Amino acid sequence: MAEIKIDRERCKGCELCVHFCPKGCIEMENGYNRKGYQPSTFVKRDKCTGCAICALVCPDVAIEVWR
Amino acid sequence: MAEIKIDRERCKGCELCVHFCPKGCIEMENGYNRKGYQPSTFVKRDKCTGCAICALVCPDVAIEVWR
Amino acid sequence: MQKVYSRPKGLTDAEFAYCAGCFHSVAHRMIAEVMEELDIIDRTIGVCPVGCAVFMYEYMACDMIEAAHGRAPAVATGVKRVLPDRIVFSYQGDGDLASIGTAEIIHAAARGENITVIFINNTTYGMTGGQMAPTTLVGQKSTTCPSGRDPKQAGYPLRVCELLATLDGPSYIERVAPTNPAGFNRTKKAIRKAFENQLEGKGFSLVEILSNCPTQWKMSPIESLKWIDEHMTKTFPPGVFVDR
Amino acid sequence: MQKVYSRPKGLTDAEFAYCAGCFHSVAHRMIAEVMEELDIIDRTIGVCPVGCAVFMYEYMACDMIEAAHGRAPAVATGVKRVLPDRIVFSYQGDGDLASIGTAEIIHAAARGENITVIFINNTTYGMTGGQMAPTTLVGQKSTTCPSGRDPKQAGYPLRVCELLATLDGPSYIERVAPTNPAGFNRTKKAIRKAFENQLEGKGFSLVEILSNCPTQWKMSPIESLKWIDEHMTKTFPPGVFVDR
Amino acid sequence: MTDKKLMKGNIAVCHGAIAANCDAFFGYPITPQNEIPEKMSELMPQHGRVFLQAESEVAAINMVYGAAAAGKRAMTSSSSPGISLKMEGLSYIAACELPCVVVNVQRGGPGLGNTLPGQADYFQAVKGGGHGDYRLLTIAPWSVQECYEFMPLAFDLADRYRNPVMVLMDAIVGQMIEPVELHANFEIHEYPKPWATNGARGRARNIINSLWIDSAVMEDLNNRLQAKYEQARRHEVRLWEYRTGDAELILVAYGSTARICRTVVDMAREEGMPVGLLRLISLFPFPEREINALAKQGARFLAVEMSAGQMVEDVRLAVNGLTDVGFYGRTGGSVPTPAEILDRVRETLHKPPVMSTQARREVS
Amino acid sequence: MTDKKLMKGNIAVCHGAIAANCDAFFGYPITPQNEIPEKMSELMPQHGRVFLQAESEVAAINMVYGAAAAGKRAMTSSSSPGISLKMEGLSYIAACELPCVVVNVQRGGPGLGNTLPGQADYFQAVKGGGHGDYRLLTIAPWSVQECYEFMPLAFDLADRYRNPVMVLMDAIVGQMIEPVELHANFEIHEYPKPWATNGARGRARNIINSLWIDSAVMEDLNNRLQAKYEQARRHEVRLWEYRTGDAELILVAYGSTARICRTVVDMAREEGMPVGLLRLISLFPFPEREINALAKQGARFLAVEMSAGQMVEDVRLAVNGLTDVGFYGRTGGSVPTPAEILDRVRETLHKPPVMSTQARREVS
Amino acid sequence: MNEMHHEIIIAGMGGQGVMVIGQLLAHAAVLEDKNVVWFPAYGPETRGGTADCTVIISTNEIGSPVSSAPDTLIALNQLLLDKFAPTVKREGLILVNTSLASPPKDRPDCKIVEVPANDIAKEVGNPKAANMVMLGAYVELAKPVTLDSIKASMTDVLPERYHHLIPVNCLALERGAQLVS
Amino acid sequence: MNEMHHEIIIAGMGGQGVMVIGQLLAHAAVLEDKNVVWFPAYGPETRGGTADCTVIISTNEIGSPVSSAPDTLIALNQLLLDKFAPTVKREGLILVNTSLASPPKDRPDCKIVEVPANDIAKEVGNPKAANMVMLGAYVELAKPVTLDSIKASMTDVLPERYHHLIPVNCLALERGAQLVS
Ligand SMILES: Cc1ncc(C[n+]2csc(CCOP(=O)(O)OP(=O)(O)O)c2C)c(N)n1
Ligand SMILES: Cc1ncc(C[n+]2csc(CCOP(=O)(O)OP(=O)(O)O)c2C)c(N)n1
Ligand code: SF4
Ligand code: SF4
Ligand code: SF4
Ligand code: SF4
Ligand code: SF4
Ligand code: SF4
Ligand SMILES: [Mg+2]
Ligand SMILES: [Mg+2]
Repeated sequence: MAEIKIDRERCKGCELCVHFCPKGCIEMENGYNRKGYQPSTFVKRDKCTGCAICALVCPDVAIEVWR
Repeated sequence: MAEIKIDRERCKGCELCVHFCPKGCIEMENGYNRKGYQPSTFVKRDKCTGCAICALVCPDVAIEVWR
Repeated sequence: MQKVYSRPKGLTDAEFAYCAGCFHSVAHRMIAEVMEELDIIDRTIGVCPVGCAVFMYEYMACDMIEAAHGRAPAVATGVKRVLPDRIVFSYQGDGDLASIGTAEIIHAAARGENITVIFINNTTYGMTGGQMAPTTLVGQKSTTCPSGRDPKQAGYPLRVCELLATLDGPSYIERVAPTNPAGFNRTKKAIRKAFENQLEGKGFSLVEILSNCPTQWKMSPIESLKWIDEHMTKTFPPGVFVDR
Repeated sequence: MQKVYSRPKGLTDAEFAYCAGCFHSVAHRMIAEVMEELDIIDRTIGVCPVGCAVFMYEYMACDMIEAAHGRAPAVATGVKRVLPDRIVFSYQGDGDLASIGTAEIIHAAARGENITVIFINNTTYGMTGGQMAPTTLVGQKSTTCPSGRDPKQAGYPLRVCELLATLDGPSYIERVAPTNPAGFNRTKKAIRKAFENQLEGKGFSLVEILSNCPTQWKMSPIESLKWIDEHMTKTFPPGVFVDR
Repeated sequence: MTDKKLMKGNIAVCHGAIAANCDAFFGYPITPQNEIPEKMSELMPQHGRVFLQAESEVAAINMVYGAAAAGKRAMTSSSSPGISLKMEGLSYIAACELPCVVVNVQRGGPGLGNTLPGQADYFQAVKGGGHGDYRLLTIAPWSVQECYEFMPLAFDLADRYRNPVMVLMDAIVGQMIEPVELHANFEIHEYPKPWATNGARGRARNIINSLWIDSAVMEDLNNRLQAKYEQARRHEVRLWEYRTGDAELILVAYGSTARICRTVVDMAREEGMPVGLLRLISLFPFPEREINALAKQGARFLAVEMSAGQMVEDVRLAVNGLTDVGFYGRTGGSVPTPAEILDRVRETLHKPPVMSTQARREVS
Repeated sequence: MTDKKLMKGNIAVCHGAIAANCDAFFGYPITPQNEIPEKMSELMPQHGRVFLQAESEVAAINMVYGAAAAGKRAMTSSSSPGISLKMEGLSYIAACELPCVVVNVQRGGPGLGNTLPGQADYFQAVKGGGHGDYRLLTIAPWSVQECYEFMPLAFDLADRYRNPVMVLMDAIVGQMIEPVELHANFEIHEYPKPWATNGARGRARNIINSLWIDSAVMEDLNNRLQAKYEQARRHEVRLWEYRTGDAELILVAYGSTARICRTVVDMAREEGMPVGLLRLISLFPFPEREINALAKQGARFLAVEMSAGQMVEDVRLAVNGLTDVGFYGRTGGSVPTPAEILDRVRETLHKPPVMSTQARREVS
Repeated sequence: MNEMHHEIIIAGMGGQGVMVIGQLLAHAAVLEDKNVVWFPAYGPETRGGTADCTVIISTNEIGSPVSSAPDTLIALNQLLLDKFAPTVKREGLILVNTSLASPPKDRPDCKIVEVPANDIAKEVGNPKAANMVMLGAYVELAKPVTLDSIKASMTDVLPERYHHLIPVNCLALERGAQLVS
Repeated sequence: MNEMHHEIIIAGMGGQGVMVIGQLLAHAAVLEDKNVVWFPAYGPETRGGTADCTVIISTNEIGSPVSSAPDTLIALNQLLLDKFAPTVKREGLILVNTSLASPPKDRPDCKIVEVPANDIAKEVGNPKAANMVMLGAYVELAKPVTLDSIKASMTDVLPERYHHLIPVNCLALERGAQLVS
C-alpha cells in the first residue's frame, strides 16, 4: 500500500493527476481553496501503487508520494 | 577580327582581364592613370576573338567589346 | 513507507504563479531536479527570459539573472565567459528565443558557447496575451492573427532545432514532448544530458520542450496536451537533432 | 563590327569606389544587367547595406534606400508590403546579413517575403577594416582574430544558405562562386532567377555570392579568386539549396 | 449620447490611425500597449491596409522606415523598453527626413520595470534618445477621445515636417476605458511626396539616405533639421491653460498626470489657493515662450510628473531663473494622488518664493 | 622623454582598460573605434582576460550585463549608431545597479551620418537615452594620455556607484596619435561584490533583476538610484579651469572641442580679451554649482560643441538666468576652427550682455 | 443632477464575470450621461486566474482612473477580498460574496454587506450569474446608476451568444437588489 | 627653443609610405621634446587606395589635431595633390612628387617645390624610398625637426624586417634635403 499527499493550497485543479493516475485514485473536489481553485483529492488509498506518476505530472509540485 | 576598348581612367589595374583573356590579348601598362593605378592595355588586336570574357570579368566595367 | 517523491531542492518554496496546468512549472521542476541530482545548485547561474517565466528567479534555488527580452543567450555568454567553471543555463520562450532573440540564440549556438538552453515552445506569446509567435502553427488563431496564421501574410513557423542543427557549434539539440509519463521521462533525461554536456565542456546544448498554454489556447490542460500530440508534433517532430 | 559588351543601363555613370578587383562591383553590374534585361529599372527599389557597398545608391540607376546596418530585410519588407507591385531587392554583406542582421534575414525568409536578397559573403568586415565575420573560416586571420579564427574562442562559420534552407518560407536559395567565366555566368543566372521569382510572386529568393576582399585578405585579386576556390568553397559549397 | 462608445485608449489609437489613412502598421507585443497591434491586426486588413507583426521592435521601426521611404503613412507602437530598441532606427528616419508615427505607452522603469504607468521616457522622446541632433515632434493625449484625435494630428505633423512624430502616452491613458466619439471629422491632407522611393518611372531616381561623408553636406542636413525644429517651435506649440489667469502657482503636467492635476487645481481653489494648470499637449516643441511669459507675470511653477524629474528641466529652462520651479514626482509605476499633490501645493504656497539656483530633486 | 610612446587614443583606451583590471571586453566593429576591439582581441587574451566579438551591439551590451552580474569588470565600446542600439541594455544595467564601462567614440550624425568627429550624443549620454530614470556617470577625455588614465577612473566610478559609466570620446580623441606615458600608476580598488551572481556557494542565492511589479518596490529602487546620482553630484564633479580668474567670457567645452577652445583662449588673451575656459571632465554629474558660482561673479558663457546645442542646455540650467549663455556649434562631422570660435568671441564681447530668456540656437 | 462621485473596485477569479459587471456599470453611466472611466487590470497581473477592475462614475470630470482608495469593493472570492479590503477608503463599502468568502474582520469602519451570490444565482437558475447578484446589490445600495440603465446595457455589453441569458441575469440583478433593500 | 608651429598634410596612394613618413616626423618631434599630434585618415576614407595624414608639431600645446588649413602639403600623387592643394593656407608650402604629378597652377601664392622623388629614389637604389626623398626635402625646408632626429627614429618606427633598408632610406632623405638646400 502506498500513500500520496496533495497540498490543497498549492493545487490549481488542473486535473492532470486525475487524468494520468493509472489506478484512478484521484478525483476533483467540490470545494474551493483560498485562491479559488477546485483542488484534487486522493480518494482510493487502497488502489494506489505509489507509482508517483501523479507527482511526476503535477505542474505545481503539489503531490508527495510514499511507498 | 574583334576590338576591345579599355577605359584607362576607370581601370584599377586588377589584372583580371589579363588573367582571363583566353588569347592573351591584354597586358598591364607601365604608366599610371590619374588615380595612381597602373591600367591594363589591349595589345594583341589580331588575336582577339571578341569573346567578351575580359568585359565579363572586369569589376570596373572598364571594357567595351566589338565584334 | 518511504518517501518516493518530494519537492526537489533546486526549487525554492515559492508557489508557481503560472496558470493551472501550465508546463512552465514542469520544466522548472525538472531543471531543479537535475541541479539537485548533479549537485550543482550552488554553482549554477540561471538566466530568466522575458515571458511568462519572467519570475523564474523566484522559484529556482540557484543564483539567477533576469535578462532583457530575447537576450538571455548573450547574458549567459557574458557569465560563462568570465566564470567558465560555473554552470550557466538560460530559459526562454518561443517569442523570446525565436523572434526578438533570433540573432542571440543562433550566434551562441554557432560559437558553441558552453551553456545549456531550455527552450519552451508553446506557439504563443503567453505573457503578453496570446499574440502570434514565430512558432504559431499555420491556421492557428492568436490575438494578432485572429482568423488563424495565414502563411501568405505572416509566413511559416520557425523550427528552431532544425535551424540550429545546420550549425557546427552545438553539441546537443533535442526536441521533446512531455505529454505523457514517457514524454516526461524523456524530457527529464534530455535536460539532464544538456547539463551534463556542459559539465563535460562539450559546448552548446539546447532542449526544446513542446509546451502548452491552456490560457491562451483556451483549452483545459488535458486538452492542451492532446493538442500538442495531435498538432504541434506535426510541425515540430520530437527527436535528437544533434548529439556530438 | 557590332558592340557586344557595353555598360548596362541599370548602372549610373559613377565610377565604383571599391578597391581594385573587388567583386562588389561585379555583383552590382550583374544586378544592373538583370534589371535592364527584365525592364524593371523604373519600378525597382533597392536597399543598400552598411558595409563596403554602403554607397551602392551611387551606382544603381533605380530608386535606392540606405538601410541601417543589418536591417535591409526589414526595410525591404516595409517597402514591398506597401508597394506589392514594385520590385524590391536588398543587398547585404556577411557582417550585415549574418551577424547583426541575423534575426531580420531569418524572419524575412520565414515569412516568405516576396523580395530578392543578394548576399555578398567575403568572410570579413571589409568596410571597417577586416574584422572577423560570422563567415570567417576556421583558422583565417582577421584584425579581431589576429592569430586566426579559433573555434573554441570564436565559434564556427555560419552557413547562411544551409540555415535558411530549413525554413518553409524561401522559394529559391542558391550559392554561387564567380571565380571563373563559368561561375560568372552561373552567378548572373542565379541573380536573374531571384528577380524573376519575385516578378512571379513566388516569394523570398536569396543568392549568396562567394566574393573576395583583396584588401583585407592581403592578396591580389587573382590570388583572391583562387583562395575562394581552394578554401571558401570547402566551408561554403556552391549549389541550389531551395527551389520551389 | 448614443454616438459615444466605451473604448480603451489603445483601441482609440487604432481607430484614429485608420481615420488618418495610416497605410501600414508594424509592431511587436509589449504590455501595456498590446491592444494596439491586436486591434490593428483586425482593422488594417479590413481596410485593405498593411498589418505585420515584426520579429522585434528593431525590425518594426526599420519596416516603418521602408514603408515611409516608399511614401506611405506608416506607424509602430511599443512601450518603454521596446521604444529604447528603436533609437537607432528613429535617428535614421529623422536624418532621412521621413514622416512616421511612433506611439509609446510608457510603463514603469528603468530596466524591465513593470507594466504600470510611467512618464520617465520624456527625455528620450524630446531630447532624442538616439545619436545625433534630431528631435521627435512629441504630443501627449490625456483622454481616450484624444487618443483617437491625436493620430490624424500626428500623421499630419509627420508629413508636414517630414519628421517622425512621437505620441507619448502612459499605461493609464492607454488602458483606461472612457466614452469616445469616433466622429471621423478630420481634414486629412494629402502631401505630395516627390522624394519617395517608389520606382523611378518617368522621373530621376530617388535616394533615401543619411550617409554624407562630406561633413559640409552632413552639416547642411543638420542645419535643415534645426531650421525645421525652429519652425515647429514657432507653429506647433500646443497647450491648455486651466485657471491660470490669477494663479500664483501653476502646475505643469501632461498626459494622465495633467488629469490628476486638474482635480488638484479644483481642490486647491476650493481651499482658496490661487492655483492653475498648464497642461502640455506638445512636449516638443516645448511651450518655452508661454511659460516664460507666465513667469514674467510672477507665477511660480510646480512640475508634476511620473518620473524623477525630466520635464521639469524644460520648465526651468523656460523660466530661466525668473521665478521658482518646484517638482513633484512619483516613479516606478506609482501614480501620484490628488491628495499628495495638494499637500505639496499647500507646502509650496506657504513657503515664500525663493530664487533656487540649484536644481531641486525631490522624489517622494 | 623616452618613456613616452606615440599612440592612438583608441589604443590608449585599451591599455587603460588592462591597467584597470578589466576582466572582459565585448564589442562589435564600427568606425571610428575599430582599433579598440582590434587591440583588445590581442591584449585581453595575452593577459588571460576575456575578449569576444559579439554578433551585434545589442548582444555586446547584454554580454557586458552578464559579465558584470557575475561580479567582473566588463566593458564595451562603440560609436554613435552602435551606442543607440545599447539603450535598452544600459537601462537594464543601471536598473540592476551593475557596474560597467561603455566607450562611445562619437561620430557625425544623425542616422548613418559619417565617421568624422561629433559630440551630438551628449543628451543620450547624460540624460539617459534609454527608458526610465537612470543616468550614466559620464567622463570625457581630451588627450591620448587621458584616454589611458580615464579607464581606471571609469571602472572605479562604476564599481563605487554600481552604475554604468560612459567614457564619451569623439573621433578626434579616438583617432589622434600623441605621445603617452603608460605609467601604470593607478590605485586599483577591489570592491567587494556580495551581490554578484557567481554561484550560491556558502551563501543565500543572489538575484540580479530589474522587474518589480509592486510599484512601491520599483519606486524604492528609483529613489535609491536618485540618491546615488545626488551623491555623485556632490563628489564626482570634475573640471579644469583655464584663465577663468578674471574672465568676462568663459568658454565651456569638453573633449577635443575643449582643446580647440584652449587655443582660442590664448589667441583671445593675446588680443587682450578677458576670456577663459571651463573644460568639463565629468559631464554627468554636471558642474552645476561651479558654473553657477562663476555666473554669480558676473561671467558670461559661450558653450562650444560639435552639436546643434546640447551641453549648452545644462550650462543654461546651471546659470539659471544670472548671465548670458551663448552657443557656437558645428555639426555633421565638421570641426570648429579656432578662428571661427574667436570670431564668435569677438562678436560676443563687443555685444553688451543681455538677459536672454529664449534659448538661442545658432548653428553655423 | 446632484453631484456624485463613486469609485468601485470589482475583483474575483477569471470566469466569475468581473469585467462584465464593470462594463455594465460603465455603460449604464454613459446612458445616464455621467462621466465614467473604467480601468481593467491588464498585463501580467491577469495571470494566475484573477481579475479586477476599477470603475469611477462621477458628475465631475474624472482625473486619475486609478483609484488609490476606492469607496467600494465588490469581492467575489477570498483571495482578492484579502488583497483589496485594506485599500478601501475609511468608512467605505465592502460587498462580500459569502458563498465563497468570509467577511473581513479588520475593517470595522466599513459597511460590510454579505451577499451569498453563488447560492442566489443557483436559485434563480443560472449558477454563473453570481456577478449579477453582486451588481444588483451594489447598485441598490449606492445608486451610482439605476438598475434600469444596467438592464438597458445588457444587449450592448453581452456578446450575442449570451443574449438568451439576459432575462435570468435581470432576475439575478433584482434578487441582489432585494437582498439589501 | 624658439616658438614654432607646423601643420603638415601628407597624402598619396596606399603603399607609397605616407603613414611612415608621418610617423617619422611625429617620432622625431617626441625625441626633440616638442608637442606633436599625428592624425591619420581612418575608416572608409582609406578605401580606394589612397592615404593621408596630418602632423602638427609645435612648441605650444596643440589644440585640434585636425588641420583646416595646413601650412604644408606633401603630395605623392596627382589625385591627392588636386584634392588637398586648395586647402593649403595662403602662402603655404606645397611639395610635389614630380615623378608622378605636375605642379598645381592655381596656387601662385604658395611656395611650390618640385621633387622628382621616384626618380631620385631609383637613383639611390630603393625605388620605394620616394617618400623618404620627399621627407628629406620637407625637413630641410621647414626644419620642424632635425634630419638627425628623423634618422634616429628609423629603428623605432620601421618594422624590423625593413631595418636593413635604413641606410638607403637615410641616403634618400639626404638626397631630398640636398635638392632643396
Ligand atoms: C523589448 C521587449 N519587447 C517586448 C516585451 C514584451 N514581452 C514580454 S514577454 C513577451 C513574449 C512572451 O512570449 P514567449 O517568449 O513565447 O514566452 P511565454 O510567455 O509564451 O512563455 C513579450 C513580447 C518586452 N518585455 N521587452
Ligand atoms: C549599428 C552599426 N554597427 C556597426 C557599424 C559599422 N559597420 C559598418 S560596415 C560593417 C560591417 C561590414 O561588413 P560586411 O557586412 O561583411 O560588408 P563588407 O564591407 O565586407 O562588404 C560594420 C560593422 C555600423 N555602421 N552600424
Ligand atoms: S502514486 Fe500512482 S497510483 Fe498512486 S495516486 Fe499517484 S499516480 Fe495514482
Ligand atoms: S496535478 Fe497537481 S495541480 Fe493539477 S489537479 Fe493534480 S494536484 Fe492539483
Ligand atoms: S574579347 Fe576575348 S579575346 Fe578579346 S581581349 Fe577580351 S577576353 Fe581576350
Ligand atoms: S579587369 Fe578591368 S579594372 Fe581590371 S585590369 Fe582589366 S580593365 Fe582594368
Ligand atoms: S499564459 Fe500560458 S504560458 Fe503563461 S502561465 Fe498561463 S498557461 Fe502558462
Ligand atoms: S575592403 Fe574588401 S570588400 Fe571592401 S571594397 Fe575593398 S576589397 Fe572590396
Ligand atoms: Mg511562448
Ligand atoms: Mg563582408
